[in-house]
Amino acid sequence: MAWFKRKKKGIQTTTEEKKDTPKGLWYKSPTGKVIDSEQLAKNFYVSPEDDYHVRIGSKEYFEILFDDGKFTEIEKNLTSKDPLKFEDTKKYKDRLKQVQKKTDLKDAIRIGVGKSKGNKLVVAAMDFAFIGGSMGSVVGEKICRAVDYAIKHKLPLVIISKSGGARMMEAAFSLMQLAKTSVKLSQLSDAKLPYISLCTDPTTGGTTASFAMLGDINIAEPGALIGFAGPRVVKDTTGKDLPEGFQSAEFLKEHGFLDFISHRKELKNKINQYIDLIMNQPIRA
Amino acid sequence: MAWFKRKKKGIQTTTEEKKDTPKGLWYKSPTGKVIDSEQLAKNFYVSPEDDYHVRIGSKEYFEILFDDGKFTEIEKNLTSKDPLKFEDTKKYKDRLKQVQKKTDLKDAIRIGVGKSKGNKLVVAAMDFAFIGGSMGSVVGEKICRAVDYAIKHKLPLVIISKSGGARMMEAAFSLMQLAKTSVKLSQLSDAKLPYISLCTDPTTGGTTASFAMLGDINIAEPGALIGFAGPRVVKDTTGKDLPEGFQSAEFLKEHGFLDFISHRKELKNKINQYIDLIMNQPIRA
Amino acid sequence: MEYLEFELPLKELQEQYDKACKLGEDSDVDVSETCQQIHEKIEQKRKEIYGNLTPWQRVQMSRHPNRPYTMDYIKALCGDTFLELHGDRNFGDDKAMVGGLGKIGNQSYMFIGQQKGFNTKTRQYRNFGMASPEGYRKAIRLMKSAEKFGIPIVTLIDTPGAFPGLEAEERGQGEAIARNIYEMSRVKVPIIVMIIGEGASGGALGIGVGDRVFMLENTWYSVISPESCSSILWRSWEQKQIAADALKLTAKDMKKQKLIDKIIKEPIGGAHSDREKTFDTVSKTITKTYEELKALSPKELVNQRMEKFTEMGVYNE
Amino acid sequence: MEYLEFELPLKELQEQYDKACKLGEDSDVDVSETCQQIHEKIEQKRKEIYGNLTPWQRVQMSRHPNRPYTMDYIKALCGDTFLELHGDRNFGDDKAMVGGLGKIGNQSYMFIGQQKGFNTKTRQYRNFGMASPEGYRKAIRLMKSAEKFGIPIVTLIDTPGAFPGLEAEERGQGEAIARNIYEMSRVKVPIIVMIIGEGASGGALGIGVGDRVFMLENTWYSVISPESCSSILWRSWEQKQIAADALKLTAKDMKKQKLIDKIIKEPIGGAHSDREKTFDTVSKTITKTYEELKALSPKELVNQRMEKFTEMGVYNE
Ligand SMILES: [Zn+2]
Ligand SMILES: [Zn+2]
Repeated sequence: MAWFKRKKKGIQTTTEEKKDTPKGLWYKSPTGKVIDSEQLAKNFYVSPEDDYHVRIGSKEYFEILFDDGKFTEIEKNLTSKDPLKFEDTKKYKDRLKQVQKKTDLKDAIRIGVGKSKGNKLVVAAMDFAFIGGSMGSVVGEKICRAVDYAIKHKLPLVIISKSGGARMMEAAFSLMQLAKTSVKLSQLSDAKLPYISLCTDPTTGGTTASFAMLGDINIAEPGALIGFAGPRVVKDTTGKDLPEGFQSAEFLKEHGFLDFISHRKELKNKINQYIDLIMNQPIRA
Repeated sequence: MAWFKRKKKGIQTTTEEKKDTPKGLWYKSPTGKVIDSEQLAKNFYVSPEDDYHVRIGSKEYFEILFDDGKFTEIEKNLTSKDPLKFEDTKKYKDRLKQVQKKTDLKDAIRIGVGKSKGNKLVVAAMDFAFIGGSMGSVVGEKICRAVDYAIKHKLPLVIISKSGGARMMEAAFSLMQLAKTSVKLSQLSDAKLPYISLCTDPTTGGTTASFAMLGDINIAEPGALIGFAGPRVVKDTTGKDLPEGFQSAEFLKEHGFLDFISHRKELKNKINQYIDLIMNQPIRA
Repeated sequence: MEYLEFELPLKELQEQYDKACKLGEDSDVDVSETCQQIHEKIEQKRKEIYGNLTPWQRVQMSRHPNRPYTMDYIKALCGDTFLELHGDRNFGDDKAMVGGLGKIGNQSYMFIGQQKGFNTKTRQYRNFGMASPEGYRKAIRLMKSAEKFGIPIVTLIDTPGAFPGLEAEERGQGEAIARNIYEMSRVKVPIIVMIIGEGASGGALGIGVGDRVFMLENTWYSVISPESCSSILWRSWEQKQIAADALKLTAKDMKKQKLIDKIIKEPIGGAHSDREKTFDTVSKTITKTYEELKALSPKELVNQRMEKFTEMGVYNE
Repeated sequence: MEYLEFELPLKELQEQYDKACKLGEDSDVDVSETCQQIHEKIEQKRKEIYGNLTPWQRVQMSRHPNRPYTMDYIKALCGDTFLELHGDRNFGDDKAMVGGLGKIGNQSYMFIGQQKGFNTKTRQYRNFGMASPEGYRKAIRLMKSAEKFGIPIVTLIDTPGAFPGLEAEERGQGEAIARNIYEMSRVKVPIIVMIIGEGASGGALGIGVGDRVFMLENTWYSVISPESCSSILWRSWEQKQIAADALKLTAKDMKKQKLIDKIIKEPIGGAHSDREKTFDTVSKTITKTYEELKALSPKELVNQRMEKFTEMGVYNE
């Protein structure tokens, strides 16, 4: 349950520390072409040349899933405490402040409520930019509240996972969020409301051992890394090179853990199609 | 779902067509020693030399499981009809008559009700001697009635499988017994009464695809052959020699399908221990 | 169009017909009467052949290479509304067993069925419609998901049997089928079962426990294939026709034995000779059946299903 | 008896003591006073050492090679009544996760826990107490069986983590743990959880969702081991002691954070220094806890369990 870095054929980063994260997104395609954020945005943040799904954050997913990009963010003021006075190379308190400033995010998840194809939907989307999308108390609590909101308003829930795993600076608190979120999903299930888990690149560690694998359907974006133990750890354990495509979305589907893989431009369609089917309501065009 | 023959290191047969089957049981051990039925009976029909569990029938299992060998046989008059007027190398009608005469059995299963360690127990035990322990309408119906009896009298149920699979001469009727028996076991389960499935040599075909694998615990005798497709068929499909011990009880346990394997002399103890534990009653000595 | 052996007279007539037509086109000979005559002959021959199919011929029809397969039905019934769902959440995604959600009209159904391939490559990919334990586990996972949301289930059976391979045995082929049969008996939503091709043994029944079980006219359903039955009982594959007779495996026989509920008529020449008509009949049957079943409470539904299967069997007392 | 580094002063004293005793036996020198003095020194040293264990030392204690493991507890608690049950009915029987039914007094419990080995061979056989997906699936199968018959569940946690191997990932390690956590949250019988050694991460929590969670005094429970934490945050294994401090992973810390319910005292010198006493305490704790929990209706039980885990976490609003 740890963060990891992974070599990508392309690079994806913020060109500078602007507050407006997506503005800084760019992608260098295999042929060396640099595709900037505007071009990317028009193409659902997918490289038009090689279909590479650039890592994006909650802002972009909300834009993609909600009609005209309109939504209301709920529970937006929750922020992390430092219950353990944790300090590694930096104090956790300071780390939080810096990341908040850099990303203009409060923590690693945001909850949007808005219309998707005309019907209301709750979407909880993680931000990898915030300490590797690590799951601390705030992520857990916000998912709980997203579930409560969905139950109260009888709405389907989508959780978009993008996480390196646990927030180590919250130690056991972080661990217990696995139980906390699973308990709440069990309540959502009792309310017979559909829960769609979308695994994006990367979905590893604690998220995979809780909400990311507990969807009525689990779906993923092409090429996303999905696993419990990070590839480096597995490689060390195994003592051999990992097979090509190990822990990719395609691998997970082949091994029975994903209902389907959706291209990002089809995401809104597919999610709503599933909702219409499973809730037995007419399919929205 | 077919019968098959399997090479055994020992031979096990009836020396002649006596009505009293067990009398004719004998076993030739690997060193060539012939152990006769009386010796075998004293040793739970297990070869004292190599622990080989000789194939036995309902009569011997009742003797082993019921106190002082005392029990009441219920539903004993059910016999097979010939709804399809089936005829292969022989008419099914004639085959039935001949087997009945030879084995002094009415069909391939008998139901005993009696005390085991002082408490009442329902035991349905199959007889391989009756057309390979094949499952026709009578086997299905008798299992249903055993379940009904267990529910009515709030008793645990043990089914001892020993079968080559379907009774081909009853074709689809035979197939539907898989559904019929499973439906009834589902009712037993709703009544919260324990069901112990004991797989003995051999348990293959339809039994494995129904009641033999549906126990609250599935247990087996050492070395028993257990599988859905018979080894010959699997070998043909696979095109290679089967691994040593393939489809043995030990193999099944290793692959997660058996709770434990019990030596025949421990069978009565183990079954009753499980019953006492799962029904939360004091363990009987 | 491919022809089975007993269909060859039709092939011949068809060729005559085609030739006559061609002649008419290429010359100014008036062939209309000849064509008309041949056409009538064809019609008559079709009635003759398809009106008197032997059980073994039905078996052959059920395996006809042009026959529609599970996905053909689903796509025809649901069009773009179908959303395929994969995986058993456990071990793998079995290509021989497909499933997903789709609409007929405004009603959602969970469709599940064995899938065969239509050429060498896809036949291998689909493992010839022989499902492995993960296929049965995918099937029951989807059924339970449907149950949770009150969506009725339709299963489409077309299999020469469950896969009898080494890995399938290792992973518990028997257990997987047993578990499915057991769980299907208590699922609280309507289950409509359609035998659309081959219905072989436990591999078929593993998705076959339903409130209504239908067989298309040219399908078979039994405990074993005629070939295997022949090889076991007569120790030769040659007696498959006799075995097919003896097993009473046709839709008509199965209905007579009260082991299925109803036969679905196929167009003359079989399901593939007029696919649209076949799909339409199946679609209407599903809709009509669901209308009947949805009137029942979950408890009534399950009780009736249980009772139906409990009554199967014939014996002397 | 093996000694940890910080226990070495005890080893020295013990050796002195043994020598003195031997001297007394071998000659007619009266060593009783010397022995008495050394004995007192030992007692004092023990209090000194064990009364002030650092978090890292607790971690070491939790891994002490003489420490009792899951099966030691089960056998001590249940004696001959224990009946081990195997398999996930799916893929395999994981040796790193054991389970079965046993009695304490006249009450049956379903025991489940990770099992470590006590020598090279058994350590490998038990995969060092690192369970695979089939271990978690076995665990939840046994829990559901217990639930069906109203038998309370006791889990014993002692794992350096879930197995991070290739096959475990292939078969869905994450899914298996997630499913367990999810299902345990709604099981309708009491679940009593005991951390008896190491409680590492999701591998521990995968059998750790209970109505009462106890930690033995010299155990640890956190999201990561101090070593791995050190290697990730400080990019070196050297900071494990600092990491152990920072993670607040001791029983005392965990109690303070309200992430566990209670600490179970160990004998001075640790659980292994007086096994009988340890087993007795654990046995009484289980019995007493079950007496409390059985008063609750299944609904109250599940609601309280859910509420308890839902309240975990600290944040600003
Ligand atoms: Zn194997
Ligand atoms: Zn693989």
